[in-house]
Order: sequence, then structure tokens, then C-alpha cells
Amino acid sequence: MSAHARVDTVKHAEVTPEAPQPWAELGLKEDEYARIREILGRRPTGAELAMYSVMWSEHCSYKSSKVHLAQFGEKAPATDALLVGIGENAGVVDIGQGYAVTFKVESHNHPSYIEPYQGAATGIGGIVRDILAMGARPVAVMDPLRFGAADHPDTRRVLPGVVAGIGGYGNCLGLPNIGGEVVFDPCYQGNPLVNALCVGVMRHEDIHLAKASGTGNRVILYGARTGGDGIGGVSVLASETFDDAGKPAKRPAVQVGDPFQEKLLIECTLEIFAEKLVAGIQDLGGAGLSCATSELASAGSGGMRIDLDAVPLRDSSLSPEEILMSESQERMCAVVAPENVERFLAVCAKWDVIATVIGAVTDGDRLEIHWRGEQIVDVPPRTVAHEGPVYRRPFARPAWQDALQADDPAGLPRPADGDELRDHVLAVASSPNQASKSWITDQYDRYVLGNTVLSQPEDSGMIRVDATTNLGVAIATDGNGRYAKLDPYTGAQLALAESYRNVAATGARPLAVTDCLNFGSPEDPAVMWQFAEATRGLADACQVLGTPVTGGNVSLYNQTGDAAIHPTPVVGVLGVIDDVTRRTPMAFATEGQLLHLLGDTADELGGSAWAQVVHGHLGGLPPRVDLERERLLAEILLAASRDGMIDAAHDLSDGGLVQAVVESCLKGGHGARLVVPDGLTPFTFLFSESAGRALVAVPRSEEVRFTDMCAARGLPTARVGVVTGEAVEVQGQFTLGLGELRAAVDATLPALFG
Amino acid sequence: MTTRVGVVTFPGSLDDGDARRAVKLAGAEPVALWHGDKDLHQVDAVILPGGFSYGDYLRCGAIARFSPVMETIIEGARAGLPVLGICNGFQVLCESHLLPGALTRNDHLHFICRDQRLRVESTATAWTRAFADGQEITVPLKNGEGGYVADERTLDELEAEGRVVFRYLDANPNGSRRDIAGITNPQGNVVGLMPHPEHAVESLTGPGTDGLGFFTSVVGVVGELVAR
Amino acid sequence: MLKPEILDPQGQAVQRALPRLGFDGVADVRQGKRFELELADPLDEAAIERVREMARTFLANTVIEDFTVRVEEPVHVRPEERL
Amino acid sequence: MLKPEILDPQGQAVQRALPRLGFDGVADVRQGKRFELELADPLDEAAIERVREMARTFLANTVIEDFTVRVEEPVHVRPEERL
Ligand SMILES: Nc1ncnc2c1ncn2[C@@H]1O[C@H](COP(=O)(O)OP(=O)(O)O)[C@@H](O)[C@H]1O
Ligand SMILES: [Mg+2]
Repeated sequence: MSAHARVDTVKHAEVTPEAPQPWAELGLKEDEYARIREILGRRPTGAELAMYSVMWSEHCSYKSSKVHLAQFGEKAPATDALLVGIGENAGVVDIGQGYAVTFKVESHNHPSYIEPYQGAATGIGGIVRDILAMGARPVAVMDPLRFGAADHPDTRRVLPGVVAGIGGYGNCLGLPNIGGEVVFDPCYQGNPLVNALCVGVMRHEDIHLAKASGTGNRVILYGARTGGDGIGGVSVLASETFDDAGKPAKRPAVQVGDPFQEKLLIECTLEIFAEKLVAGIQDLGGAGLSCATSELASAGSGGMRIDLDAVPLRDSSLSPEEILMSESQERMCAVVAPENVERFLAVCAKWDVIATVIGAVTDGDRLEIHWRGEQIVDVPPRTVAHEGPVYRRPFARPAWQDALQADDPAGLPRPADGDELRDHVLAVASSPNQASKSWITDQYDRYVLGNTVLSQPEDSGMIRVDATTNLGVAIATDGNGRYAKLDPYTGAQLALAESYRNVAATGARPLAVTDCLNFGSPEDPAVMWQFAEATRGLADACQVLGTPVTGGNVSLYNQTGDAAIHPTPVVGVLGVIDDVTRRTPMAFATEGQLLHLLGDTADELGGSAWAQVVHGHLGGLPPRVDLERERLLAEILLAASRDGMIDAAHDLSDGGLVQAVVESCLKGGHGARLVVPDGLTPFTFLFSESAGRALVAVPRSEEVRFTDMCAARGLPTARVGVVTGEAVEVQGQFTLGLGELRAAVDATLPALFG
Repeated sequence: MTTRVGVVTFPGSLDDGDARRAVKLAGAEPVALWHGDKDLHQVDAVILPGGFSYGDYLRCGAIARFSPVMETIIEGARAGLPVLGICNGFQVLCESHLLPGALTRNDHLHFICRDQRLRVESTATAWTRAFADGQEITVPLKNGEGGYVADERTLDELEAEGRVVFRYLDANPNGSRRDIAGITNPQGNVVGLMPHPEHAVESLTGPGTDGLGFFTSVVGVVGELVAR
Repeated sequence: MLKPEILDPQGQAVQRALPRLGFDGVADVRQGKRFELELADPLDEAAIERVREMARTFLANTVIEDFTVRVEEPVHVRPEERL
Repeated sequence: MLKPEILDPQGQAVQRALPRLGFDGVADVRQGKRFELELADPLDEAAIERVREMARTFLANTVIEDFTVRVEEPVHVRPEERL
């Protein structure tokens, strides 16, 4: 495939039907290659083969997951909030006052293991371009992360690099980081999860779609020059394995990001939108030009003709196949009416962004690509972009699932007295998963753009959208691989429930969902079963909660050798808040506030933080899900926030009630005295992870009004304590000074990574 | 007549919008200035905002210093025009030699974003008149290269002439020599600091409103300073 | 130094800025890192091999960077005067 | 390179890490930048002087940094093989 070799033209392909082709090395299966030949009525050219192989890879075609993802559409709850649904670069949600919000989470797992800094950085870059391509101004990012054991030497390599990469790219773009997750578990040792979420804001009339229509309209490639990076990255890197097989020599699989170039691309693109200069637009991500041209042409009405010689190159030795597959970052592709081309190029010049007309929309129905005067691609674009193979992969509940669920944590030794209880509280609170994440989040700019109302460590990130009306949005992401391993259906629902609850806890009304489904190899029936269960669980739960899935990402083949990661559905929920000044923070900031526990507490410790930290145990069943209860809880939290009945709220999740108390006390700088309610043991009260619960701080003057409201609506509440003093005290059990707690909670990550 | 405060946008500037918002909240009129345009459009004062101008690739502020707008600003500053450099703006001012010293990689080698307590050491500048001497304020700090360095003689001179304008309180966040967070030129019209006062102008979105004083300082006193 | 096939945004930014500053005729700029190591012990072939090993496993990120190890005398003249 | 009297946190961090990685006997580490410029025109004394000027006014910040300008042949062997 070198530039000096004879170019494999369409004509040449027609007369050399038997020429051997490296379809297997490119990741295609025999029947897939046969199908390509059938579609074209001849063998594909090298360039066509490159395009099909990359577009039909798992990463781009969703061939294993498609049949399951269809449920998100089929079971989508009726809502009039959705302006653009699944299938576009990102979904778009109506938040009122003429504003629309688009948001999406994506993975960059495999690249981040190989080269943590650049892998994570380009992950941010990619998701930001997705949001930009919808017509929105990106306004914030979030980063749900999973790493191997906190004390494993390789985690010391991966985590600091990933964090520096996310910060290095996001900070330089000027996007506040408003939240995320950091979870450690040995199952992610050889396969960290680096998910990245971006949210953007626009006016309804500014929505842009990725389609090429209007015969004669020009296709403009703008942004960075095309280099040899990431070639084969999509099909080889993202879908199959980590080994070097099949990668063309001296073509780096690692892409280096240039955040400054992306910042220029953002400003330039927004100016282009403002002047209404584009008819269609698409970012270049995985599969580069192959993807952008085939998707634009496929979604549009006509065909497209591209002149590959016009593409500005960083490396003149690239072959046409490589140019089509290159994943060079910071590029976009726009469809522009001829009369707007001059102005378009002028805006790009103002921002020092290279822009080149590389083709035009034709009145045919083919995607035609030329190189050095000869035709090298002639395909029906739909067959490349939207009609890839679809698999119904076999799935089967793994044999070990029963034994895992039978291994109930009820058998684990529990703390015998107050002293031991205190030790366990301290151990859980200072364990890597529960400890303060400041060492990480302090490397992220949370202030830039001046609209960050809430950020880490709050339950959700919150952004002001309109400074005049105080309209805002909140977003949280959650996912608990331990729960999902015990029961993928319930685990996915718990991820949604927690994220939904986090958004409601800050006073925002949950509206819509994005998800990143991180799983092992789809060729393993056990993994496929986990995937099928998780998607079914998520789709069912979205239906009940009335929050449609608007888009997301599937990341498969997350495994080291034969060992798959825990199934890890990461769920992001977007909510709207009419007046951000009414947000509910998590801090216990005032002495004398009364603490009320909302919801029911049962003895539920399967997959819990306590079982993990104290006993290294994973077994039993995850907490039960009651979605109607989650809805009711959210309504109460919203009403209480709107009517000023609560000063603080914190959702209960990993680590249970005591973990929430610790976090809210440390944030507010005040202690709390807790009383164990009747009917619960101190241990269950403190550590159970029953879902559908939150802790709120109620001013004395509002207590009756608040509890009356809860009673009237049927939500159980119990007064469990009061904000007071300088310690977390559980009456009759133990006292734990805030100083000691803070020191322990703050020390963990710096000791490991500082 | 309202005071007109120019805020420069370099390619890669990030906090230019926030600086304009702060100017407005302080009762002045923000004027957007473009890096490629030498004309200052009759502004009474200029802010060089935070960000990563030109990607900060060579050294922070190194490329921005040579932009057309800086030519006019350097000239103006020498003639008494009030100029405030925030974070990247401070780096640009040092690279332009309007302020002495340089900003280097944080000693812990990480980008750091946190609410920082500062002491106002001098109110004799165009940008700190609204504060009280010794006042303690909290504003966000966020940078990767905020360690202030200069040779001993320069540091002694800055101290002796009362030109250290802000000092870090609590832990020094980046290894800055003598806890220096911000300095001024001998005339007091050019001030540079690493922390971001423009992110402390609304309690909803910042740690408080301590940053407002920077922007109110320059309102009204501008004519007087230029005359000096 | 970054491998030739890897994008070097830093070098590119410098190159783009040069003509504006009146420096023409620079066809390419690449920016990398330079480490000066002072060894405690005398510099034999084994020591150099150790430094090379250090460069390979630690100082350089060989996923994206190449490196060169060079032996130099510790010079304490003002570097501007060298060439 | 940073001037000797300026603290070099990056070099220090490298030096601190070396013993942990099993590399002993490194007395000092300093980290700086390296620029490789490719000139379009032939390299005469005037061109080198222009590069020196470029280094002095732009590539280095002489408030805190020293620099050296060196002429090298463009080598296209894999750098690991050089020494
Ligand atoms: N990688 C990260 N980036 C940004 N914020 C993070 C990251 N990890 C955790 N956070 C923030 O820290 C806080 C606590 O995280 P977590 O314990 O996962 O919250 P919760 O249990 O409520 O979902 C949240 O505000 C979260 O957004
Ligand atoms: Mg939470």
C-alpha cells in the first residue's frame, strides 16, 4: 500500500477479479468480504476495501450490539423534550426558552491504555467535535474513569497520564470539567475505561445535521492536515486486540491531539454556524474521511464526488487508502452551497484554520473518489455507512452466575461493637473508591466560561445556560460494574437510577439519558448475555422513568486475554433546572439542620463498598430497584428545592448512609450526630446500599412542612440526626472527628499517585 | 462617561468572555479587542485574559507577545495605560518585558485549580485601589505554569519598591519565589497576577465576589492615571 | 524528539509564528525535550548503556518519541558562546 | 535549558524517580527543550546568525534560559542507533 505502488483503480479491479486482497488482516470475515463483492458486483479496490473494513468494524458499525440497542428506540418513553433522537452525532433535548442541549458520552479505552496521555486527550477532543457538529457550543465535559487496582504499579502509569491528558486537552479548550467518576477494580487492570462526556448548548434553530444534500454543494474539509496517525486504529485497535498485527509499518496507531487547533476549530465553526454557511456538517472521528464522506452522502439525498488529491497532507507519502482511513484529529467536514464557499473559507482564514474544497454533492447515488485522475472508489454510500453487517451473536447466562449470586454477603463477619464499626467507617471512607478525588479533579479547570454552578464533588455538575433567566442544566454519570456483574439487568437499572437520583438531588428535573456500554468480547456468549441483559434493563428503566436514551457509545472487547472486565454500563442523565440559584448543594453548612433519610433501608450489601473494602468480597445480589420509588423520590427532592424546604441533599449510593454523611460533613465543615432508627441495626443503617434513598438537611422551621409533604405523597422519611459539632457521631456507637476523617480521606490518592 | 475596558482575544484565549462579564458587573463597558488588530479603539484600560494563547506551545505567552495588538499595548503601557494581565496575560506581560521575571512550571508539575487565598500587598496600583492594604481575598487559581521566578536582585527590588501586589496565603501552590502571586511595574499601571479575579465576581459561579475590586478599581481613576 | 510521523503541534506553532516575526526560510521545526544528566561515576561503556536503557524505559516515551544519547563534557562557559 | 540558578522542578522530579526505577549514580538531571530547525537555504554564517537571533529573541526566554545553537546534518537513521 505504498504511494509508489500502482494505484488500484476501479477499472483495474474490474479486470483483475482474482487479485488476492488482505481482507482478513483488515478484520473482515470471509462472508463480509463476499458481501462486499456482491454489493459492488466485482472485487473492491484497495481503497474501497479500506473503507468497508473500517466502517464495518465493530466500533463503527455496532454490528454485535445493534439488535440490542434497537430497544432504546422501541421502548422509548413518550416525550416532547427530544428534538433529535438516536442516530445523529448526539441527541438534542429541548430545555425550554428556545434552548436545546446536546450531550453524549463516548469511550477511548484502548488508546488510553497504550498511551494514556494522548489516548485520553484525544478522547476529549473526539466527543467535543461530536457535540460541535450538532450546531452547539460545547460548554462542559465530564470524565467517567475506571482503573485497575489503585496500588498496582501499572495504575501509576495509566492514571496520572489519563488525568493529565484529560486536563491538558480540556483545560486548553476552555471547557470546565464538571464531574465524572473514578473507580478502581482489578478487573480493569489491563483495560482501563476512559469515557468522556461533553455537553453543548444551542438555540433550537441552530441544530445541524450530518447530511449532504443539494446537488452542486461543495464538500469542504477543514482543520488539521491529514497525517498517518491512527491508521487501522479503528478496525485493529478499537475492535480486535492489542497486538501489532496488520498495522502498516511506521504508521503510528497513537494519535497526538492538538487542543489549540481544536479550540480554533470550535470558534471558527461557531462563527460559520452563526453566519448560516453550512448545509450539513460532520466531525471526523474514528474512520476519518471514510466515515465522514460515506455518512454525509448516505444521509443526504444525492451522491458525492471527492478528489482525494485535494486533501492537505502532513505526510506526502500517504497512500489513498491511508488518507481515507487516517484518524488525524481536529478535522471537520462541511457541505456548503457554492455561493457560501468564499465566505466559509474567509472565516476559516480568520481563525488560521486550513480549509479545502475536496469535492461536491452530485445528483447520482454513488460515492465516487478520485486520486491522481483515476477513480478508486465507486460505491453506494449507504452500504458503507448504514447497511453494514448485523450479528445476532449467541448469548448464554454464564454457568458461574448462580454460584456468584449464591455467595451472599450475609455470611461475612460484621463489626462486633462501636469501635469496630468506627474502624470500618474510616476504612471505607478512605479506601481509593470512596476517598477524595481532589488530587484528580484539581487538575481540571472547573471555572472557565463562568457558568459552573456545581462541580465535583457535588452529586451532579450544573451549568447556567442563560444568565438573565437563570435557566440551567445538571448532569451526572454513574455505573457500578460490581452490581452489574452480580446481575447485569439490575446493575444497568441501578446505574440509571443513581444518575437520575443525583440529578434530582441537586434540584434539576431529569430529562434524558446518554450511555456508554463498556463490555468484554461479544464473541463470548457470557459477555453477550451480560450485554443483552444490561441493554434490556436500561431500556426498561428508561421507559418507566420517562427519560429516553438520546445517544451514546458501545465499547466491546474490553478484556485482558480471556478475562472480561465487569460489565460496566455508564449512564449519564441530563436534567433541567429553571432557576439555578435554587440548586441544592450537598454540604451540611449550618449547625442545627435536621437530617432526614428518605426512602427505605433494607439489609442489602451485595456488591457493596463495605464488602469490597473490608472483605474483598463480591457476591450475592445487588440492591433491589424500585423505579416508581425513584420517581417519587425525585419529585420530592425537586419540590423541596423549589419551595425552599431543604438546605442540602446528597444521594445515597456506594458506602451507604454513612459515606454520604461523611462527604456532606467534610464539604460543609460541620459534624453530625446520628441516631439509629428503630428497626435497623447500626451496621445496616450505616452501610446498606439500598437504592431509592437520599439524605436531606432540613431547616428546623421547615421540618413539619417537609415531612407532611412526604407523608402526603407516600415517601417514608425518618429523622436520623442533626448537623452539629466537629465529628461524625453515631449515638451509642462511636465518634469520629472531622479532622481525622479529613486527613484520612484526603491522603489516599496523593499517597498513591502524588 | 463610562470607562471603556478592552479585553484582548488571542487565538486560544479562554477567559476573555469572563473578563468582559466582570468588567460589565463592575459598571464599565467591555470592549473586545482582536489580536490581529493594532487599534485599541479608544479604550481606557486593557485586560489580557487567561487561556492558552497560541496553544502556549513554545512557552506560555511567548507567541502572543509578538501579536500586532501587543505592539500598541506595549507602547500604551509605557505611556501609562492601565493593563491587567491575568494568568496567561501575566505570562504575556513578562514575555513582553513590561514586568520583570518569568513564570515557570508549577513545582509539583501538575495543573492546579483551586480557590486560593491571597493578601493584597499594595493598593497603589490602577487595579487594586478598591482594596484595603493587607486585605485577604479568595479567588480561583488555575494554571500549569504559575511559579514566579526572577533573580534575587529583581526580587529584592520588587519588595523594596512595594511592587509585590499579591502574595499567596496558606500553602504556596506552585513554588513561586517569596510566595509572589502578582506584581506591578514601577508606575503602578501594569499589573500581572496568576489567580483569576474574573472568576470571583458572582457567588453563584465562584468562591465569592472578592475579584470585583480589580475591575471597580480601574473605573473612574483611569483619566487620572494616564495623566500622571 | 517526537517520531517524524507523529504530529508535533508545538513545533508547528513555532514554525507558523516565525514568518510573522520576520524569520523566513525555516522549512520545518520540531520541538522535543533535552535532558542533561550528570553521572557520579566515570563514564564507561556500561554507564552509557545504562543511560540508554534509562532513556528507552523512562525518559522517552518510545510509543511516540525517538531519542539520542550523546556524551558531552560538562561545559561551564556561557552557552551562547559555544557553537 | 534553564539557567543553573533557576529551580528545575522537572529535572528534579526525574532525578528523584531514577533510584526507584533502579538507576543509581545520577548526580544531577536538568530538563530543557530542543528545537530542530530545517532551513530551506544553504547554511552560511549569516543564516546561523539569524538562527541565533531567533533563539535569543524567541525560542528561549533569556530571563531564565540559556541556549546553544548547533549545526547538524539531517540524519534519517533511527536515532537509537546513533550515539
Ligand atoms: N474523573 C472525575 N472527573 C471529574 N469529577 C469527578 C471524577 N471522579 C469523580 N468526580 C466527582 O466527584 C464526586 C464524587 O464522585 P462519586 O463518588 O462517583 O459520586 P456519586 O457516588 O454521587 O456518583 C462527583 O461530583 C463526581 O462528579
Ligand atoms: Mg452522588
